Amino acid sequence: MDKMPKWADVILIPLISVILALLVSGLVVIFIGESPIEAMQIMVRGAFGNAYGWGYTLFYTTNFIFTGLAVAVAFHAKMFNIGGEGQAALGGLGVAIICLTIPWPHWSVALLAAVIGSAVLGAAWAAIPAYLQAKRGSHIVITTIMFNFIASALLVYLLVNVFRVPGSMAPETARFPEAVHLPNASQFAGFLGFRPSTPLNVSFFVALLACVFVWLLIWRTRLGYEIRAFGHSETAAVYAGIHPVKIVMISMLISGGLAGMMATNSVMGEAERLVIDNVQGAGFVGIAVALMGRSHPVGVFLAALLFGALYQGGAELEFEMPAVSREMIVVIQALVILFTGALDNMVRMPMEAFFLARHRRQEAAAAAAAPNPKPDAAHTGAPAAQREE
Amino acid sequence: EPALVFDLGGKFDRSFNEAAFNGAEMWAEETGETYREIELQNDAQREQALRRLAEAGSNPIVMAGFAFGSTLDVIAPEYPDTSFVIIDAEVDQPNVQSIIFQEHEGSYLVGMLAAMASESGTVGFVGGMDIPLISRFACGYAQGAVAANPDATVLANMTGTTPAAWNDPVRGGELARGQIERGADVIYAAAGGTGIGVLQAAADAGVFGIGVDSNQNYLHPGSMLTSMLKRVDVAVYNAFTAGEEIEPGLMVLGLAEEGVGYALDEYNEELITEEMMAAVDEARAAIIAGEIEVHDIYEDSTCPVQMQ
Amino acid sequence: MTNTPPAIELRGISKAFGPVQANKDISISVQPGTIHGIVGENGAGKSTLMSILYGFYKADKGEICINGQLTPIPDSQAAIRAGIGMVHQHFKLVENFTVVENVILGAEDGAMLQPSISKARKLLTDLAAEYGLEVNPDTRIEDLSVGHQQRVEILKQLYRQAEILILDEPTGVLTPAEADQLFRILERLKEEGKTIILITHKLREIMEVTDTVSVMRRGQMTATVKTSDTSPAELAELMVGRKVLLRVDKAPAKPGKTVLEVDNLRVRDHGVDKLKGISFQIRAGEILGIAGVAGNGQSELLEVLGGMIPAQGGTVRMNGDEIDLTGAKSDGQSRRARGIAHVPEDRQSEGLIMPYEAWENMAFGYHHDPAYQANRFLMNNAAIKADTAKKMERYDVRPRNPRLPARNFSGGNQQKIVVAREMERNPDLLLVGQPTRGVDIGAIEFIHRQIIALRDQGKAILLVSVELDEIMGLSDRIAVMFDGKIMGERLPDQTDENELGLMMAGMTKGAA
Amino acid sequence: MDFLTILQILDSTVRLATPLLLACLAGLFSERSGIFDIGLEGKMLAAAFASASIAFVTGSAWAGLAAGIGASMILALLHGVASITFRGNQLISGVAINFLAAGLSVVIAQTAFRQGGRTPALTGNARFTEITLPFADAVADVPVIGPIYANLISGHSILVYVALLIVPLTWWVLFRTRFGLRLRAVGENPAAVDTAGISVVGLRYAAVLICGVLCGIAGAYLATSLSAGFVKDMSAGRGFIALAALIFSKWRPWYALMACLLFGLLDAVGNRYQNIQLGDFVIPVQFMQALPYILTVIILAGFVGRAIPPRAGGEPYVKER
Ligand SMILES: Nc1ncnc2c1ncn2[C@@H]1O[C@H](COP(=O)(O)OP(=O)(O)OP(=O)(O)O)[C@@H](O)[C@H]1O
Ligand SMILES: Nc1ncnc2c1ncn2[C@@H]1O[C@H](COP(=O)(O)OP(=O)(O)OP(=O)(O)O)[C@@H](O)[C@H]1O
Ligand SMILES: [Mg+2]
Ligand SMILES: [Mg+2]
Repeated sequence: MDKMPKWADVILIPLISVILALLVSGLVVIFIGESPIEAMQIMVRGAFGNAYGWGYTLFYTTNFIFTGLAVAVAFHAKMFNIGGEGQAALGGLGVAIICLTIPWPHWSVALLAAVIGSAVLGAAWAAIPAYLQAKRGSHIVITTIMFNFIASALLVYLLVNVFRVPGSMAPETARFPEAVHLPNASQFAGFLGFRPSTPLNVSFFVALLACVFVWLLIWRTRLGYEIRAFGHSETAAVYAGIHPVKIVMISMLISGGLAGMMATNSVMGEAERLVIDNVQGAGFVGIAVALMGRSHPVGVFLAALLFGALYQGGAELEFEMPAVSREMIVVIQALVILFTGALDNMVRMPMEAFFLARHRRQEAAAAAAAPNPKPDAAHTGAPAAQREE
Repeated sequence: EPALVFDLGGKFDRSFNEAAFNGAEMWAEETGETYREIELQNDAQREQALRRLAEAGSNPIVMAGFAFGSTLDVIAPEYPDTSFVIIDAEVDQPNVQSIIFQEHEGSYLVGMLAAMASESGTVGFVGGMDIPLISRFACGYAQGAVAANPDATVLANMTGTTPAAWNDPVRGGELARGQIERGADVIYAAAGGTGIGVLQAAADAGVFGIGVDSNQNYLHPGSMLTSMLKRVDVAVYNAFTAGEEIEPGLMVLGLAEEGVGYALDEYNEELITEEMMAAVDEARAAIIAGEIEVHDIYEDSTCPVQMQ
Repeated sequence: MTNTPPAIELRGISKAFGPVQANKDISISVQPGTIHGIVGENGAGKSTLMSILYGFYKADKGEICINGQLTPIPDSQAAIRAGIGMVHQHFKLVENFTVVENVILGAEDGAMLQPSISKARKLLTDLAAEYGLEVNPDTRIEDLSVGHQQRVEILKQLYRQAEILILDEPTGVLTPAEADQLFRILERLKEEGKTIILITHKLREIMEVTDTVSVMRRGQMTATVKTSDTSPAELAELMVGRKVLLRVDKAPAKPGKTVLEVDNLRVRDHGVDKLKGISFQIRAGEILGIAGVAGNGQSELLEVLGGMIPAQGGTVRMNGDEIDLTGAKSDGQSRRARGIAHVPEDRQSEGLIMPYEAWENMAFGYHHDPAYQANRFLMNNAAIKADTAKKMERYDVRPRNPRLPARNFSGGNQQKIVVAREMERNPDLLLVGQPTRGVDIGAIEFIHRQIIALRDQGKAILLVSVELDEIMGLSDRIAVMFDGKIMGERLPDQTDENELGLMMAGMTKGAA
Repeated sequence: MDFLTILQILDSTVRLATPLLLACLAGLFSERSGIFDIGLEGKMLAAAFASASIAFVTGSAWAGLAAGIGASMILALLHGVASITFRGNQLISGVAINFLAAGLSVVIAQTAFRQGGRTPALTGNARFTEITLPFADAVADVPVIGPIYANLISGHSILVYVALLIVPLTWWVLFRTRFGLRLRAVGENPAAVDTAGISVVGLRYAAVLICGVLCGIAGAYLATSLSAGFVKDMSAGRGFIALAALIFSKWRPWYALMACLLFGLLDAVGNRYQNIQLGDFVIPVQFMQALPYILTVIILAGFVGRAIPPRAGGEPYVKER
C-alpha cells in the first residue's frame, strides 16, 4: 500500500510547496520595499483575474507544454535533452517556411502543415545528437547544448541574409499572410470575454492534443512501453528484444518534434512572423516543467500552467509596481522551481510520516473495533487521530 | 501621461535603451511630471505592453527599437486617438511618428577621428550581433576611417548570435584584445553591455575606445577618444514635450538635425586636436550639404569598404 | 551451555519500512565461537535483522548487547567499532575500484593513501595465504568473478579484524567448490574464537556448518534450535509452515524429436572468446543441464541463444530450420517468435524492470503478443492485468497484487514472476539460468516442479546452474562446460559430484 | 599564420579557458561525489556579482574574491540541502539555482548601486591585474622561448595560475588522499561507503562545497580580472560549456584541462578569424561563430566516444525506500 493517499501526493504537497515559494518571494518583495500581499494579489489577479490575463497565461502555458513534453519524452528513455531551445528555434524556421512559401487557402490546412513542418525540423535538429548518442555514445547533453548555439547562429544568418524583408532593418521575416493567421481565443471563445488582441490561439488545443498523444504513447503503446523499459534498464531491454539504437533515435525525434511544435503557437499563432531568438528560454523552462511534472503529461500541463501564470502575473506585477523589475520575476520563478521541484521532499517527508501514523492508528482502531463488528470503526478512528496531533 | 517602452535589451543597456531612459528622465525633471515605462521580458509582451498603455490612456507612447515595427503597424490603427512614436523603424500609420537615425553618418565622423588618432593606421570595431543595424554602424565607421586615412585598416568583430551577445563583456574584452594585438589602437564598440568590456580592454591596453549611443566618455577618462552620439534621449525628450500634438510621419535625424554626432566634453577635449576637429567639422558640413555621400548599408546591404 | 556472556544478544528488535513490518519483536542470543544459522523465506526479515545488528538500518525498538554489555549501534561505524563485520547479500563493493582500494575504504590509516595501500597489500597477501583467499589486490572488482568478489567482501572484514562476522546468503552465487572453501574458512575463524552468523536458503549448508539455527517467518523469530537436534525436513516445515519435498522426484524422460541443434557455436565478447565452438542437441521432453564454474561461457550460451548477443560463428537449428545469429532477426523478439523462452540468470537486471508493476513485467518481452493489444496502436492493459492475475494465482506469487512494483517482491517471488511469464508461453525450448538463486526452499520446490512439468509436456529445456544438486536433480543429460568448451556429457545416474567437479575444473577422467 | 599570431591566439586561449577550467573542476568534485550540477552557471554568475560588488566597496580584489567564493558557496549549500538532505532532483535544483542567480544578482545590484543591475566599474586594486613573471622582460628577446615565456606564460592574472595549479591539486586529492578515495567511492556506490561506516551525507556536502569554492573563483575571475565589474548574465553560458568540458574529459582532472584549453582555443580561433574571404565568397560571420560548437561535436563524436558518468550520479542515496 502507498505511504499516503494519492490526493495528498499530487495536490496537497505541490500546493504547500508553491505557498512556501511565494512566502519566500514575499520576503524578496519586502526587500525591495513593496507590499508582498499587494504583489501577490496583483500577480494572481493578473494571471487569472480576467479573460485578458487568462489569454496570456494560457498562451505561455502552450509554449511550455510543448517544450515540457519534449523534455519529458526524452526523459522516459533516460535521455536528457537540453536542446529544446535549438529544436524550437528550428521549428520556428519550419513554420516560417511553410507559411511564407505556400499560398494556403485556409488557416486549418496551414496549421496542419505548420505542425508537420515545425515537428520535422525540430526532430531533424534532434536527430544528429540522437544518432551520435546511439551510435558513437557521444553524450547527448554536450551535443544538444552545442546544437543550441549552432541553431541560433543559423537563424541569425537566415534572418539577416535570407528572410529579411528588403529595406527593413529588422532581422525578421515578413508578416505571414492573413490566410494563415490562426484564430485566437476571441474568435473561438469570445463569449468568455477574450478580446481580439489575446495571444491565446488554437494551437493551445494542439498542445492539449500533444498531451493526450504523449500520454497514450508512453503509457498505452508498445513503443512507449519499450521506451520506459529502456529508460529503466538497458540490459533488461536487450533481453526483451528491444533495440537501443531504435529507442534512442525515436524518442529523441519525438522529443525534438514536440519542441519544434512550440513554434506553431509562438511564431504562427502570436508573432505571425519569425524573429530573432523566438524561443526566449522556453526550451530551458521546459526542463523545469518536465521535471516538476514528473514527466507525466498531466503534471507537465499543471507545471506549464504554473509557469504561464508566473510569466503573465509577473508581467502585470512589473507593470503595476514600477519598483519590481523583470529580474524580480525571474527570482520568483526560481523560488517556485526550487520549492516545488527540488525541495518537495522537505514537505513530503513530514507528510508521509503524518499519514503513516494516521494509517497505523486507523488500523489499531480497526483492530480494536474488530470484535464488535462496527463497519466504520476505522473511519471514526481517523479524526480522533488527527485531533491528537 | 506619456509612456516609454524599452526593448528586450533592458532599460540599462548602457546605450540605446538607457539613452531613451535618460531623455525621459530629463523631461520628467524639467516638467516635474511623471511617465509610465515598461521593460519587456519577451517578444510576446510587445503587443501586450502597447495595448496596456494605450488602454491605460497613456499618450504619447514612445517605443525604442526596430523590433516594435511590425507590431505597432497592427496596433496603431486600433487606437487612432493615441499617438505613437517609434524609434529606429518606419511605420506608416496616421498616428505614428517614426524616428530614424542616420547612424552611419555619426559613425562616419567617429571613424574619421579614429583614423586620425590612430598611429598604427589600424582601427577596430566590435559589434554585438551581425544584424543590419550594427552593420550600419560598422560600415559608416569604416568609410570615415578610410576617408581620413585611405590606407587605414578596419578590423570588425561581432560578439555572438545569442542574446548573450549584448551582455558578454568578457568576450567583448577578448575581441578587443585580439584587435589590439593585430595592431588596432582605436576601438569602436557598438554592443550594449558587451561594449563595457571592449572599452575596458582598450583602456587596460592604453589604446583609445569609442563609445556609442549615449555619451560614454566618462567611463575611462583619457582613453575614451569620443562617443558616437545617437540622440535617442533628445528624440524621447522631444516626443514627451510635444505631448499629444506629435506630427505623424517619418523623421530622419542625421547630422543636419543633430540627431547623431560625436561627443566632445571635458573628458576627451585634450584628445581631439584642433586639426582633427577641423577635419571632422568639414566633413560634417560636407555631408549635410550632400557633398559627401555616406553609403547606407540598408540600401543594398553591402559596404564599399572591406573590413577584416 | 557455557556461562560466558553471549557474543551477540538481540532483545525485542522491531523494524518497519513504511507500512511493511520487516521485523517484529525479535530476540536471539549467539554464543561466542559458534556459527549460528538463520533461515527463512524470502522477505522473512533476515537481511533486515542483520542490517540492524550492523547499524545499517536503525531499529524502531529493541536493544543490542555485545559480549554481555549493552551496545547501542546507531550506525555502521559503531558496529565496526564493536567488532562486527557484515558480508551483505548484495555486495557493497565499488565496481571500478581495485581490490585493495575496496578493502581499505573506510579503514584507511592516515590521510594519505599510499601508506594504507601498501600496508593493506601486504596484509592481504598474508591473509590470502593464511586462509587460501587468493585474489590479486590490484584487479578491479568488475573484472572479478562473483566468487572472487565474495572473497573480497570477506577479506574486507578480516582486514577490519571483525570478531563477529555476519554473512547474508554468501553462497547464493558460489559454486559448490567455492562454497566448501568458504565453509573451511568459517570453521577456521570459528576455531579462532570468532562468532559467525550465516544466512542461507540451503539447508544442507545449515546442517554442515552451523551449531545453532534460528528460523524466521513473516518478520518473526519462530524457533531457535541446536542444529544437531534438528533435520532439514523439520527446518523446512518451520520456515514454510507446511511439509516441503526437498528432493524432486521425476519420471524418466521420454525424449522425442530433436528441437535444438547447436553446431560449433562461437562467441567473442570484448575481444575474449567466450564460446569456442560449442555443439549439442536437445530433444523434446528432455532437460539438458549445463554444469560448470561460473564464467566458463554458460552465461554467453544463454545470451546468444536468447538473442541478447550476436554469435561470431556456427549454426543453430530450431526445429530443423536455421536461426539468424547476427542479422536483424537475431534479437530476443524473433527468438520468442520461434518458441524459445528464456529465464535469464539475473532476474533483477535482466528478467525484470524493477520499477515496473507485476502486470507490466508479465508482458515483458511478449508485449507484441496480439492478445495484449487493444487495436493496431494501443496495448490492452486490462487484458494483461487479467492474464497476470491468473498467472500469479497459478504460480502462487505473493503478495498476489498485479499492481505492486517488482522491486517490492522478494527475490523468490520476483523469480516466480519471471518463471510464470516464460513457462506460460509453453515454448518449444526453454532456456533457464540459475532458476533458484537466492530463492527460499518453498519457492525452489515449486519452481523445480514447474520445470519438470514442462518437460513432461514434451518441451526441450536447457538448464544452466552453478548448483550441482540442482543439475543432478533435474537434468536428463548433463554437459559440463569449461573455458568456453563442452568437456563432455554424462547421464545423472552414471556420474557423481566428484567426476563432474573434476570436469568443471577442466580435467577429463582420462587426464585425472 | 606567423609565430606571433599563434602566441596571441594561445594567449587568448588561456584567458578564455580559465573560467571554464575552474567551473569544470568545480563540477568534477561535485559529480565525482554523485551530485550532478547544472548550476555551475548560476554559481559563477552569483560569484561574479558578489566579487564585483565587494571589490568595489572595499577597493580590494581579494575581498571581492572572498565574497565571490562566499556567494557561490551559499548557492552550493542550497544545492546540497535540496539534493543531499532532502534528496531532491539534482537537475531541478541546478536549474533553480541558475534562475535564482540570474535574478537575484540584478535585483540586489539595482537596489544597491542603482546602475541598472550593474556594479560600478572597478579600478586599481579592486581588480586582479596581469602580473609579469620574473625576467619576463629580460628574456623577451630570446628567440622562440623568449616570446613564449614573456607573452604566453607570463602576463596573466594571478587567478589564471591558481586555476592551473588546481588541476594537479585536484588530481592529487582525488587519487592520492583518503578523502579522494572516499569521494570517488561515494559517487560510484554510496552503499559501500555507508556500510564502511563513513557518512555519505558528509562526503557529499564536502564535495558540493568545494564545487562552490571553485565556481566562486571562476566568477571572481570573470568580474574582477577579465572585465572590471558585473554585468547581468555576464557568465553568458560558460557554465554549460564547462559542463560539456567535464563530460568531455570523462570526469578526469588532466583531461578537464585539455578539454577546457580545447574549448578556449576553438573560441579564440573563432574570434580571430571572423571575416574570412575565399576568392569573392565571404564566409558568413555566423558560420565562423558556430564553428567552435560544430568542431566540438565532431571531435566528441570522432575521438572521445562514450563517457560513463559516476555510477551513482544523479541518484539521491536512499537507504529505506
Ligand atoms: N530497504 C527496504 N526498504 C523498504 N522495505 C524493505 C527494505 N528492505 C526490506 N524491506 C521489506 O522488509 C521485508 C524483509 O526484507 P528482508 O530483506 O529482511 O528479507 P530477507 O529475509 O532478507 O529476504 P531474502 O531471503 O530474500 O533475503 C521485505 O519483505 C521487504 O518488504
Ligand atoms: N528498497 C526496497 N523497497 C521495498 N522492498 C525492498 C527493498 N529492498 C528489498 N526489498 C524487499 O526485501 C525483501 C528481501 O530483500 P532482498 O534484497 O533480500 O531480496 P531477495 O529476496 O534477497 O532477492 P535476491 O535473493 O535476489 O537478493 C524482498 O521482498 C525485496 O523485494
Ligand atoms: Mg535478504
Ligand atoms: Mg535473497
